[in-house]
Amino acid sequence: MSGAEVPLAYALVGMVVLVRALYALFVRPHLLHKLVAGNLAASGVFLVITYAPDGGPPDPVAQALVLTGIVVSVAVTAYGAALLARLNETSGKPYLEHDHEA
Amino acid sequence: MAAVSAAFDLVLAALLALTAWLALDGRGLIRTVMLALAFGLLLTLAWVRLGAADLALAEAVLGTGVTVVLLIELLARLRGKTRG
Amino acid sequence: MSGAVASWLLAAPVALPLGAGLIVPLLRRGRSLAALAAGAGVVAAALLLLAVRDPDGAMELAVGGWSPPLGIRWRADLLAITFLLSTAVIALTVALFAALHLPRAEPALAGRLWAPLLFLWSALNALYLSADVFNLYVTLELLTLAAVMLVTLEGERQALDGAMRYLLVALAGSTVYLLGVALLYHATGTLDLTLAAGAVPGAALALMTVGLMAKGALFPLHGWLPPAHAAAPAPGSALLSAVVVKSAFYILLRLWLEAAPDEHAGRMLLAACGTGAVLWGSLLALTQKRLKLLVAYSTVAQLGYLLLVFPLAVGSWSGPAYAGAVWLAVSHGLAKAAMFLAAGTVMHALGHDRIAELRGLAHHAPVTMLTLALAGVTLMGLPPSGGFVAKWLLLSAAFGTGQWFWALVLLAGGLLAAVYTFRVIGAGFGEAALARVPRRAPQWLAFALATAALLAGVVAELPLRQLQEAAP
Amino acid sequence: MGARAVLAVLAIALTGWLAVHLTSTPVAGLGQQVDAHLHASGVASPITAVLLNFRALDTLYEVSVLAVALIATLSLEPTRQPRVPPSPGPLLVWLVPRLTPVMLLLAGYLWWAGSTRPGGAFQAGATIAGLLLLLALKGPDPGLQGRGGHALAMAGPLWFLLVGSATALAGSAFLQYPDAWVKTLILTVEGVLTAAIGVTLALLAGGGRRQA
Repeated sequence: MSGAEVPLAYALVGMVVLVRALYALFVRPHLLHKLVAGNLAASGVFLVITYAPDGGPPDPVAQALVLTGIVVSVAVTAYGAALLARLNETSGKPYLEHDHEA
Repeated sequence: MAAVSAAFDLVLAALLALTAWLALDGRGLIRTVMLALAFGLLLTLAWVRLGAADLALAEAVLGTGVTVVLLIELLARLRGKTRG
Repeated sequence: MSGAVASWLLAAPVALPLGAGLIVPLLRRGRSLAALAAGAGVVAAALLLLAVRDPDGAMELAVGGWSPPLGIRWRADLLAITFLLSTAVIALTVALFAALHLPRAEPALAGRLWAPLLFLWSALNALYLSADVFNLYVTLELLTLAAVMLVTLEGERQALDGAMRYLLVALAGSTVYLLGVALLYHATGTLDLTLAAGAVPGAALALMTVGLMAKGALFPLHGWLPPAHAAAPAPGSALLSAVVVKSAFYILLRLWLEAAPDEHAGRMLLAACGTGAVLWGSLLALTQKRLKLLVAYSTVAQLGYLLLVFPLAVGSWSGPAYAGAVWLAVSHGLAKAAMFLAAGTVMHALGHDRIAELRGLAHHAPVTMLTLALAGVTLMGLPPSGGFVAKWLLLSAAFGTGQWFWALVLLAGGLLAAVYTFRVIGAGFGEAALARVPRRAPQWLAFALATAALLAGVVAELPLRQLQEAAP
Repeated sequence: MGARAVLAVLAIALTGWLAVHLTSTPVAGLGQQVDAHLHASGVASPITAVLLNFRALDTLYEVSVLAVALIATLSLEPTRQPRVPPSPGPLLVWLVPRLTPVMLLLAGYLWWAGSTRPGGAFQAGATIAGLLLLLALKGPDPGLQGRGGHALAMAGPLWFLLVGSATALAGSAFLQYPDAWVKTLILTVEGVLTAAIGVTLALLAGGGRRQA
């Protein structure tokens, strides 16, 4: 096994996680599941960003992008959690309302 | 040695996919949060294996630490308890 | 042009509202003054950028002194300046409206609007200037958070629900966009749009496009827009519908016409989505019972026209389609901001916005009714409005390139817009007392925006010629 | 089951398609560019050089995203009566005072280390946040919910923005540190960011709800 397969395995897993998470983001009704799905989807992309075809460590720019992405992801999750809690307190349920056009 | 190392990586990669998969099967909130925690710890390990120490550190404290604290806090709030 | 001046002029539209946005939440009083001062600074900078523009090349700045591919590049070409300036005009008017309208109509919100408004503005300006796909991702995240916060301000269930829906779709959209960025980086070794030009892989382009369509509420990913835009307070709805959703279109324009000029396969698909948006959005606008929802669905429809530019501009940037689409974005922004501000006045005056019960408005709030009518003229695309000139250019591009079927979409959309506009106007006549008599001054601000949208057709000749000449 | 099978096949196809794209045209990233300019960046760690210098604009916006998330979160909270925190257990009472200097040292190390090796403002800030949360659990509350705490949270992006704007006013590009000052400026920006990120994260992770 040469060096490049290992990073590729992680990148592929990243894509699998992303696809799985986006699917869950749309089909799971509970908003906490949706939030976690959004968070894991981002992690999946991070594994793709850091893919290094030469098998070495990810290049520093890719690492910096992921660091930025992690912080952004935490910020969005934090706000999403607060919004979900408020929505739950206001409407009494942790789900989205489904008929808006009425 | 190289083969062992590669096998470790493959197992780790598979575990990452597995925890993400189970975390999102929609079977329970606590289960999801705990599996998200497990995913974060595995991801931290993955960054170490990939030679990205900065990312491992950031994933451990931010991506996993802060996020899981947020999620647990949220769980408590969804149950109608406001924790002190 | 000295480098220092370029540095100030490009930094001011980003730094002024960002700094004000960070300071404003800490202030006990004078929030609106601080916000308006920062806004005035942005307008001045945008005007100066236009004034000192060099027709032979865009003003550029390597941020931090590092040129791409290592660093991030800002560039103010005519496209960026047009969006900067029209956003500045709309945002400053909306801010003035908010300063005059909110303290009386919704005192609880008056102080809380400024921070998200300023962050939103800074993020928009950074987005217009940036030529770096990852930097665009970060600005989009800031934009989204500020926009979602605007939606939540009313605090009731519908607002929180609409905000949550918006947040989740935007989250999915930015993740998909980011995957596109990753593929682009791996395939080209750069994040700069111009350096990557011509080498953008199809998968990266497709992913970034889909992500942006979700963020920009482009059909069929538009479902989150109406509940969110209708739930925000009037100044928030105005900004969201007039400029925020168009930021995604702006990046799409850069991507497809600048970074991937030879990619033709997807262009028809984009225009097909646009067609769906025009027809579906207009039909749903027709069936709405509430004014704000009607206006929001009309945004879904109007965004659809913009997508027609992709097949129509094939082969030549400098053709009429590009200028037409940019001008449509500008005119629609002015008209839509006017409409949502007017809808805010309606809500205040009647205590509701049910279209069937608008009676009395024409008599007691004639300026607001006139605003809705004038803005409707732009949406329909009747002369002399900016919408007319823009659609005319798109039509001539459709016939000029032998793609007459897109012309049908333009015409059908205009007819449907006429029907839903007249529905609103017609409902306002008749005698009935209002719950509250609205103040005059904010109504005139909305009227000014609607008039500007109308005049955008009269003064269009010079900017349209320059847009075509300066096409990237 | 049929629909799920179709979806699964689609997902596999999508993943495969992306993987082919990822591997078909591998181009070297910007690693060499970073190495070539590292000496002029003021720091020895390539990642810190990218974050605080080469792509400082991203980082300025990223900390602004955190600030907006905080402002937006606080704006959601209805005003509540102050609550008395539960009495802390003996373990917390014993542990927290002893842990405090250790965590402060760790944060300081991470901040300082960021210029040469893994670490930096974000990791250090998260450590500070953990410390603040522990202090709040043990009580008395560190009292970040007032304007002082909010000001501290905003101070990070504000100071960063101020430094960037000052360079523009001095005649360089926005965020272009003068050569003589580059190391000092990056360290101060990281220092202020560490404190601000710590406070922001602590407020986001529950501190905001423990408020008056």
